[in-house]
Parts: sequence; structure tokens; C-alpha cells
Amino acid sequence: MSIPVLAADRTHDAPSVAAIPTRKFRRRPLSGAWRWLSPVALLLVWQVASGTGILPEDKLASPAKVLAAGLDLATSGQLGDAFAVSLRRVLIGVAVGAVIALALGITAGLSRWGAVLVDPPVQMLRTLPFLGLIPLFIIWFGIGEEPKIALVALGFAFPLYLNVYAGIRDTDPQLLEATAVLGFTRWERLAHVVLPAALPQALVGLRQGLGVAWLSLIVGEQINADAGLGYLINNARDFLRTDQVVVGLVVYAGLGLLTDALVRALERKALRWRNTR
Amino acid sequence: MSIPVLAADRTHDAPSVAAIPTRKFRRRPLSGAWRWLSPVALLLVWQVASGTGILPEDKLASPAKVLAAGLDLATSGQLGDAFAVSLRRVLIGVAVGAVIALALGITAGLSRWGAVLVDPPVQMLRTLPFLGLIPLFIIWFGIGEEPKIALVALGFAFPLYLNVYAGIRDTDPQLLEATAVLGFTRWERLAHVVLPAALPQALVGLRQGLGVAWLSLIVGEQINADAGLGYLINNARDFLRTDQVVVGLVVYAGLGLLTDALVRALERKALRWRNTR
Amino acid sequence: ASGQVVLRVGDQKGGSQALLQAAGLLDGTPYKIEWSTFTSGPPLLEAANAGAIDIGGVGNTPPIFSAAANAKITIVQAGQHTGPGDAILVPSDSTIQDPKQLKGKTIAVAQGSSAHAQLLSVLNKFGIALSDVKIDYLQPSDAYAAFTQHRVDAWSIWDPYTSQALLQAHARSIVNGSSGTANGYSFQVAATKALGDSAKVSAIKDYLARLAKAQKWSGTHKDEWAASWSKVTGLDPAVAKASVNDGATLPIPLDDKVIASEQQLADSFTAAKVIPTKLTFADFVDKQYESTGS
Amino acid sequence: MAQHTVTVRGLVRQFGPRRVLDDLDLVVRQGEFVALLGRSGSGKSTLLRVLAGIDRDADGEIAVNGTVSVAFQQPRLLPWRRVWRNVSLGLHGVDGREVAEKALSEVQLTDHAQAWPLTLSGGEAQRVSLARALVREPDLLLLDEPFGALDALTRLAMHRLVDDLWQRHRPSVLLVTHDIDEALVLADRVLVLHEGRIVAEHTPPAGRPRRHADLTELRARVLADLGVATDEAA
Amino acid sequence: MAQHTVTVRGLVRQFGPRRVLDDLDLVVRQGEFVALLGRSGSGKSTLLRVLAGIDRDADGEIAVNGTVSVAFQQPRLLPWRRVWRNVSLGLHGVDGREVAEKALSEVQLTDHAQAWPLTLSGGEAQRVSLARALVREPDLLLLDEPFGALDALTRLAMHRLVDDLWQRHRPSVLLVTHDIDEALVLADRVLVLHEGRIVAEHTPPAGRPRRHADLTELRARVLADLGVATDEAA
Ligand SMILES: Nc1ncnc2c1ncn2[C@@H]1O[C@H](COP(=O)(O)OP(=O)(O)OP(=O)(O)O)[C@@H](O)[C@H]1O
Ligand SMILES: Nc1ncnc2c1ncn2[C@@H]1O[C@H](COP(=O)(O)OP(=O)(O)OP(=O)(O)O)[C@@H](O)[C@H]1O
Ligand SMILES: [Mg+2]
Ligand SMILES: [Mg+2]
Repeated sequence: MSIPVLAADRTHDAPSVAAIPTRKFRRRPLSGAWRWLSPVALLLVWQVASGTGILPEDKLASPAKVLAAGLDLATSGQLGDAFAVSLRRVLIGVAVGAVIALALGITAGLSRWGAVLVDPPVQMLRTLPFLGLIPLFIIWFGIGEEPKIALVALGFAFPLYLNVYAGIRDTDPQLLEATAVLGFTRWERLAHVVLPAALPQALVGLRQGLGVAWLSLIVGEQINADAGLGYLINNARDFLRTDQVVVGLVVYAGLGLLTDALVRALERKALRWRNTR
Repeated sequence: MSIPVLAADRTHDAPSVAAIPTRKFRRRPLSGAWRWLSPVALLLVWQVASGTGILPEDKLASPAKVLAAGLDLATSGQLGDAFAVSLRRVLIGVAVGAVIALALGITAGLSRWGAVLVDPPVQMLRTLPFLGLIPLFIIWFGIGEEPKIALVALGFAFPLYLNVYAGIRDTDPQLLEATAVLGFTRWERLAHVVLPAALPQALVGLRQGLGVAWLSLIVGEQINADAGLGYLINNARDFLRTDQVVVGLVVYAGLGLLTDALVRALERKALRWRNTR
Repeated sequence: ASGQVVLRVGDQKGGSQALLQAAGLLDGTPYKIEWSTFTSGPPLLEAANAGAIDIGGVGNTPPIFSAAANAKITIVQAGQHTGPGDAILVPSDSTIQDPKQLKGKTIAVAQGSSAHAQLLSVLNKFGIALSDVKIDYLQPSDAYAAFTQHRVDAWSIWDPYTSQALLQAHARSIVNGSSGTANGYSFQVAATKALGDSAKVSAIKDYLARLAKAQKWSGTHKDEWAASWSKVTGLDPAVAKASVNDGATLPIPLDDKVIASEQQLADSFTAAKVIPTKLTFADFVDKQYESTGS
Repeated sequence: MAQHTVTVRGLVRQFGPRRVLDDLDLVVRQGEFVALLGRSGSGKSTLLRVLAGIDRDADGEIAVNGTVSVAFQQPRLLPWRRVWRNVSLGLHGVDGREVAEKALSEVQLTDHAQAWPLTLSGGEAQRVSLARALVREPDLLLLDEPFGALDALTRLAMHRLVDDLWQRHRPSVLLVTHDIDEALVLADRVLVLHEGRIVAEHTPPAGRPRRHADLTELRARVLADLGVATDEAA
Repeated sequence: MAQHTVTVRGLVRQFGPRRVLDDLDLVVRQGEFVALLGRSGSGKSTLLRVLAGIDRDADGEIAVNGTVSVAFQQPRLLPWRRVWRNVSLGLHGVDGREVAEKALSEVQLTDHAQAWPLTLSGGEAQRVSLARALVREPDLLLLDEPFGALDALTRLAMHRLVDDLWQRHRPSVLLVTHDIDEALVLADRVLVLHEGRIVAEHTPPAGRPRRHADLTELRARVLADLGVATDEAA
């Protein structure tokens, strides 16, 4: 190949004028550290409002008091124990729920009959109130670990199901066609096209599901519990320990941030292919 | 233009062989009527199991008994009243929640600083348990309608926010670029590109949010309520009226199906452009 | 049956288990106790009805509601506490001085609780019609918040909330259980199914005896009991102490007087249309298991 | 007589009221290289979709023998698989990586084996898609404007690649293109699709490689079929 | 002396370690029609993105005067807006519908005004995208292979359309294409991009309309610039 290198026109007779108007749309996310800004700011506002009396103690305990109550619970080992007990329930429940949600979501998403048979009952069941279900769960599962885990599984499964199903339905049909022509079976299409395509939305479901899983324990740990985070809050509530209730709330808020960080890390890893352009 | 019409080769000397292997991927949804199949089947199974004694009355009341309890509640006007009261709370709460969720979701989705400042606190707050929040809500909002509506708004807002935000983030940057080049302002891009692109996922959020809105009432109507669906269930539970509890559950399941039908109708209308291929 | 008998006992936080433990009566049982903790009486009875527990202790009102629902439970032992623990409270700066002034006011109470029963009997005693007051159904923690924020005019409640409100929320008691408006009973309730098993029955009998003994102990060792109760529940020690001093729960015979008083309570709930049907409380009582702890 | 790879008779495909393919007949013999020309919107891609078995809503007799491979008009790469994985998708094989990298070197994309599809230029993506279709070594190769986004030199290299492959494995090929020279140089038979049917058929001289200069007259005839006056375009 | 529409000096655009544009200089004078040729992957689209102000990560002096309109290499239509709305998007105007329909008739898509973009054929979508870019009547028109998916006849019609528009409104045009004839017939100046810089520049004879026959020699020179031996391609 011969490319005669001509001298390109390098003599500009007009000065460089009017820069291109700035337009931003490729959202390059700011560094993760900035995300701590507003939670910390909230904390500061709370402390200042409490300190200056704008937020009186009987409206909301001050951060200092909550911290004291938290340290108290932590050093007595109660908080750690509660967390360990609840974590175990959440892990098992989430595992069970994930299997159910993925199985149902994939069935509904991949087959027309699956959608027609699976989706309506799930849409029906997902709006059932936990508090109303507890009596039935006690009858069916007793009062041991099972009903608590069942509630966690249920709470986790529904958001995941909804998002997996929707994510699958939104898969680009052009890509499905392309792989079908390559002779991919239904299962291969699932692995190579459908699941990766549904992943971003499934992660939204995961985010929500994890939140609900922890929340389910508040209800679940009303049934014969003497340990667990939900129990801790319920108990503090029953015995009017508002400072401990707020400790519980703060722990839950922390769990929310933790979940968020976890899913964000997953997202970064799993969706690398999107961040290249 | 002149197109000389030649006779195409119409003489086949080989018989038509091996039909193309059937592959299905363009999912043409089955008629909506089929969606009733599995709910009705569930009902039948329930009735048969109850009728034959496989599902004893003390595990789960029979459909007939639940129907009787339901008719009882309906004819006494309790059910209708409860529904009207709850519906009002849901409507107001959903309206408030929608405004909040859209405002926050759009802020976080469109601006990098918005994401950094808005998202972390929301991720923190969304995992807070309602039961723990109630005492605070009473202190802040009293024991009238406000705390109930606030709970509904909160319950509705989080799923919607998460999905709107994620939907906006997943908008195809190529389309954003194309409209930016056309001189579209940020708001015009929002209206023409971002919102339509985020719509399918926002509808998933709507679906979830509506479910949670009704569920929030179970908790909300523990606060000084003497009417409402949540109150009805709580009350029935306090009095061990499992048949009435199941009536409440059936009503909630019906609400789930209704929500589903509503959102499906919205989807059909709003996403027409996708069903053309 | 092989192995040890297991007695499944339903309990509330700071209830029977804490008491037996503090009294040192948990050792050497010829059966194994499996404890289950419930947040309040109704869910405990729910579990008993479902056969998930064999026995458990509740206040004077939850059994009435269970009985109204025809639950498979049997009341096997009674206890009673006296004193000012069951009370109707008003804020200290309230103009209400007398129960008669409750007319036209807003009163918080937990639906179906003993305080609910007490409220009905107070209103009845002072000739105030139900339609003359506004009753706000609130669980204790919610009611406490509403009460301290002056969202309600009065609060019908039991101990330890009474003590806490008196000590920490500047509350004033306008009427309390010592004036006879609350019967102060509590009950041990067995799952009817458990009573059909002779091994369980002997365990239940032994358990009831120990419990009665422990109750007596608590009446004579108030400081010790208050200390360990506060430790178990996380309750403010001062509140726990005040609450215990208000009066201990002591075993009493499950006699006709008790049944009649409960029947009257049930009837007042029926009259107030809180429960839909009339019920016979005696049908749910079986005296053959009780012990008075002597 | 050998079986035909494609036998289509009376094919009709409607979108709403519009019959895009209207009683179309087509035979592609085993090992034959057929080029398909036609106006934009005349139904070329639709026909390919029917033959690939993707479009199940067409009426008529359709018989296709053997394995099919398609290079679509849009590259349709899986954005979440690296370039070489997209190519090896066509293989279902064990040593996918090696074959894929060889194919990538043949489409001059050795350097991009590890890239994500979203970073590719238009012509690069098109070549990855072509490589994915070619590695399968199918009985029927359906190519929908596979060289449209390529510069002259790369295009010539790709012509050679497809020609080589065809000479070696003798698949039946149906090539959709707007480049008449391309059609005349590569194909055994050149068809023109118009108003839902094959309305013209031309057979370039048999020898290979063909030189552009030898095809001037045939080129003018095909252009006329497509409605272009020769003086305008030549 | 009139202002230049585009003035670029020392433009560098890197992706990772690779400098796709490397110290590139370019001037487009007001009302000038410039064609840009280059191998697949040489950075043509990247340059257009920089000029359109989409790619903010390039270094160097970049000055662009006036409004810009782009027809991207992929059509980038909004799938949720009907075809005519996609065209009228470029207008920000009130009587959008009328102008859009006129533009659609000029790209021969009158019948598809009401269609959804996902139903369009490749060439149809490309023409909608072209129409959207043209209705704006911008000062600088950036066209990235706008005729790549079109048949010969439609392509000629589109050439005429762009030429007419240019004659009437005199925007500056930067046309990326792989079709050398197209470049020579339409442009005032033909540039070749290679290894990150403009390495060759040719000026076709001034008169219009130009006939292909008059351009044979220049065509051979440009082909040589692109590395194609003339006997191979001609
Ligand atoms: N799903 C659909 N609904 C309605 N019309 C459709 C649909 N798919 C294709 N068409 C129409 O059918 C016609 C043929 O489309 P096709 O994609 O086969 O054209 P083509 O010959 O490949 O054109 P090109 O050369 O531009 O790619 C077009 O006019 C197109 O608008
Ligand atoms: N985001 C990116 N990350 C990494 N490499 C990129 C990115 N975008 C483009 N490239 C690379 O830069 C080179 C130039 O791309 P560009 O799209 O400008 O090519 P082009 O000249 O338009 O080619 P074609 O004619 O095939 O469209 C290509 O090799 C491409 O792989
Ligand atoms: Mg096509
Ligand atoms: Mg390009």
C-alpha cells in the first residue's frame, strides 16, 4: 500500500474562534467517595438541630444519644448477636427466594405459556400483606425458623421476579434472532443473550429485594423470636426505648448503603462492556 | 424506470424437502383471557382440597367459607367502606409519592451531582422499616390521615424511584448524542429521549409501587384507624377471624391482579412502537 | 414415646421464663422446656390455637377474643395483680381531673387489650356512652408517642407503660385498677391438643406449680425481680422498679368469681360491638390442672 | 439430480395491507453463488429473514436444506461478549478461541479480538459479523449487504475472503448487495427483486477471477434493470 | 476574508494507548463541500464526533462556527417517535409536520411518514436520518456514510438532493464516504485520512454536474492513495 503523504493545509488564515458549545451527555460518574457527602451532611444537620434544640429530644433522640445507645447494644453483644442471627435468616431466605424468582422469572420470560400461567398468580401473591400471611405461615410452617425464612424468601423473590421477567421481555429481539440463526438452543440463548440483557434490570431487582429481605425480618421476627435485628427493633419499640429504635433504624440505613455499595460493585463488574464508550 | 419482467425459474426439479426447523423467539403474547386460567385453577384446587378434606378447615378456610365471610363483610357495608377509605389514602399517597420519586429519580438520573447527592440518602432511607418509623411519624404527623398517607407515599416512591433512576441511566447514549447534536436542551432531551427510554422500567416500578402502596396501609392503618382494608385485616387477625383474614388476602390478591391489568394496559398503549416488529 | 417430654411454652419478653429464672425454679424439670417468645398475647394464642405451643401466659383480655373465635385453647390457671398499674392517664397539665370529664375527649387504647376492657368498664361506671368519646386505637409504643405529643387527651394503659409515662412523660393517673375497674387477672392458657397427651399433662401440671411458686417469690423479692426484669427487657430500671412495686402478680384459684368477672368483660365487649357474638367463657376453662403454688 | 439448497414457491409476506413479497419463486442450487439486487425497501432483507427461518409469518412453500448462517444487515453483535467471543459464538466448539482469532485475522481485525463491540467502528463491526457467519462453514450462507460499510481496499480483501471460502467449501450463497460490480464479480447468477418478485436474472461469464473491464456491458444491463440510465452512472 | 466553518489544529484523540487521531489539522471553508475518505477504522467517525461536539475528550485546537447537523453512520432514530416526528425533531418548529413530510417525500419515503422506525428497512432508516439532518439547514453538515445502504438509483437521487440543497443554502459539508465516485462527483475537495492525519488532498474539476467519465484519472489517483491498485478495481 502506498500512501503519498501530502503536506496538509497547515496555514490557517482565520483565528480560532467560537469554541464548540459545551454539551454533556456521556455521564462519567463522579468518584464514589463523593457519595458519602450527603449521608454525612444529613448526620451533621441532625446533630446541629439536636444540639441547638431545634429538634427537641422528644421528637428525635440526638445522634450522641443514639450513638451511646448503639455502643451500649454493641458492647453488650446484643447488636452483634442480633445481626448474626438475622444475617443467617437473610442469607438462607435470599438463596431460596433467588432460586424461586429466577426460575419463575425465566419461565415467564421465555415462554408464552409460562407468562400466561406463571405471571398472574405471582402478580396476585405479591400484593399479599405479610402481616395477614403470618397466621397462615404459623399454621403451615410452625413457629421455628421456617416462617421467618419463608417471609424473607417471599419478600426477596417478588422484586427480583418482576425485574427479571421485565428484563427478559425487553431483550432486543434482533439479538435473539441472530443467535437463533446460529443454532442456539433455548438454553444457550438464555445464557448468552437473555440473561446478560436482563442483567441491568435484574440488578435493580436485587437491590430492591435485598432491602425488602431485611425488612421482612421486622415482621418475621415478631413470631417467636428472641434474637435478630427485627426482634431488637420490635422489642425496643415495645419497651419504649426510642433511642434503641433509632439505633435499629440507623443499622437498617447502614444496611441500605451496604447493599447499594455491593450492587454497585456488581454492576461495575458485570456491566463493564457498557462503560467503554 | 424500466424493469424487464423476466420469467423467474419456476420449474423445480427437486421436490420440496425438509421444512425449516421451527424456531420461535418473537414472543407474540397469548390472548389476555388465558391469564385467568391459573388464578381460576388455583381457586378450583383450593376448593377441591378443602372439599375433600386434604386441606382441613383449620389450616385454611375453604373458598365457600371465605366467600360467605366476604359476602357478610360486603353486605354489612364494611368491605365497601373499608375499600373507599383505603382507596382515598392510596390515591393521595401515590400522587405525593409519584411527584417525589419522579423528581428525585430524574435529578439523580440526569445530573452527575444529582446522582451523588440524591441517591445515597434514598438508598439509606428505602431500607428503613415502617414499623420503626411509625412512632416518629406520629410525632411528626400526628395520628390523623397524614401518617397513613405519608407511609403510602413512602412505600410507593422507593420502587418507582429506583426504576426510574435505573431506566434513565440505561438510556442509549447514542440517542442522547443524536438529539444533543440537534440542539436539544436538557429538558427537551428528557421529554423526547430519556423518559420514553426509561418508560418500560418505570412501569415496572409503578407496578411494584402500587403493590407496596396498598401494603403500606396494613402498617399505616394500625395507627388510630377504624376503617380501611388494612384495619379490617388487622382487626380480623386480633380476633382470630382467619376467615376474614383470608377475605382480606383475597381482596389484596384481587388488587394485585387489577394493578397488573392496569399497568399492562398502560404498557400496551405506551410501548406500541415496540410491538410493530 | 422415646426420650424426654418436651414442653413448648409460649412467653412474652420479661414474662414466665425471666420470672422462673430469677426465682431459680427452672432447674431440674423432668421434661425439657422449649421457649417461644411472642410480642403480645394475641399472637401467642394464635400459636396455641395452631398447636405450635403447648402452653403460655397472657393477660385478661386476649383469651376472650380467642374464645370468641372458638379457638382450640383451654384456660388452666389464673393469676391476679392488684394496685395502680392498670390506669387511665392524662398529661399533667390536662384539665381533666375526674373520669367523668372524659366525655367528649379523645382516648388512646390498644384494641383488645386489658386496658381496652378497663376503659369500657370505666366508661360504664361513670355513665359515659361509647358515642360520647372518641377512641383512638393505638399500640402502646404508638400511643406513647401520641400521648407525649398531646395528640390524645387520655390513655388507657397497663404497666410498665403506666410507670414509664408517670415517671418520664409527666402523666397523671385519673383512675386505676385499684378502684375495681380492672380485674387484674392473667391466665395460663394451654393448647387443647396438648391436654390430650398424658405425658404433656403431667409436665404442664409441674410447670404450673413452678410458675405459681415463682409468682409468689416475686411478691416477696420485689427488688431482685425488678432488677432482673429490667435487665432482660431493657426497661429503664426506675420504671421497672416502680412497675413491680405497683403490685406483683400472684396465683389465685380459677374459681367462679374469676369466670364471672371475665364473662362480664366479654359481655361488655359484645355490647360495644367489638366482638360480634356472645360467648360463654366457662366453656374454655378447665380447673383440673391448676396449682396455687403452695 | 442434487437437492436444491433453497426452494421457494409462491412466497407471500404481508405487513398490514402491503405485500412486500408477492408470489415469489426462488431456487438456489447446491454450491451456487447467487447475488440479489433490488431497490431499498424492495424486500431483500425480508426474504433473507424468511429463508433463515426467523420470520415465521410468511405464506408459501419454503424448503431450505442444511445449516444456515446469516450476516445481518446490522451487525447484531452481543455487546456483552468480547469481539473474539462473538465470533466463536458461531462455532459451538471447544477450540473456539483459536478459530475465532484466525477468522478475525482474515477480516483484518487481529488487534480487536479483545475489544468490546461498542468500541468498534461501523466497518469493523460489520467485519466481525461477517467473521461470525463465515466460521460456521454452513450449507447456506445468507449475506445481507456485508461489505456496505467498507472502504475500497478492505472490500476487495473481503471479496477475496468470501470467494476463497466459497471455492473451498462450496456452500450455497445468497448475497444481497447494492454494488453491481461486486455482484457481477462474485456471483454465478444475479437476480433482481422488484415489487415482490424476482424480475430479472443475469449470468456473468463463468471464469474466475473476473475482471471489471470484462463486465461493462452486463453491468449496463443490470443497471438498466434497476432503473439507472447508464450514462448517468457510468 | 470569510471565517472558516471548521478550524482544527493539532487534534489528538486517544483510546487507551492508541492515538486514532494524531496531530490532525483540518480547515473547512464557509460553503465548501469536502469529502473525507479513509480505511475502515481510520478515525473518520471519530473526527466527525469531535467536530459535532459530542466527543469532549479530544485534545487540540478545535473551532466550529455556526449550527451543526449530523447524519450518523447508524441512523439513530428515536424508536418511540413515528418517522415524520423523527424528522421534525430537527426543526424545533411549529409547522414541523409539513416540513417533515416534504423532506420525507424528497427522500422518497412519503408512504412511511406514519411508520414506526423499527419497521423500516436499512436503507429507509438511513434516508430518514438524512432527512432529519437536512431539514435543519445548518451551517455545517456532517454526513457519515449517508448513502451506504442505498441502491444505485436511490443513491443517485440522494446525491442530487444533497447537491441541490448545497447549491441553494451553501452550508459547509463534510461527507464521509467509501464511494470514490460519489466523493469526486459531489465534493470541492477530497481528503484522505490515514494513521490519524489528513495525508492526501485532491481537487476535482470545478464544473457541475460532473460526469463520471471525466473523472477516471483522478479516480485512479485517489484509489492509489487508498492503497488499491487500479487494475484490480477499475
Ligand atoms: N415489521 C414490519 N412492519 C411493517 N413494514 C415492514 C416491517 N418490516 C419491513 N417492513 C417494510 O417492508 C419493506 C421491505 O423491507 P426490507 O427490510 O426487506 O427491505 P430491503 O430490501 O432489505 O431494503 P434495504 O436495501 O433498504 O435494506 C420495507 O418497505 C419496510 O418498510
Ligand atoms: N470508545 C472507543 N474505545 C476504544 N476504541 C475506539 C472507541 N471508539 C472508536 N475506537 C476505535 O477507533 C478507531 C476509529 O474508529 P472510527 O469509528 O472513527 O472509524 P471509522 O474511520 O469511522 O471507520 P468505519 O469506516 O469502519 O466506520 C477504530 O479502530 C475503533 O475501534
Ligand atoms: Mg435490507
Ligand atoms: Mg465510521
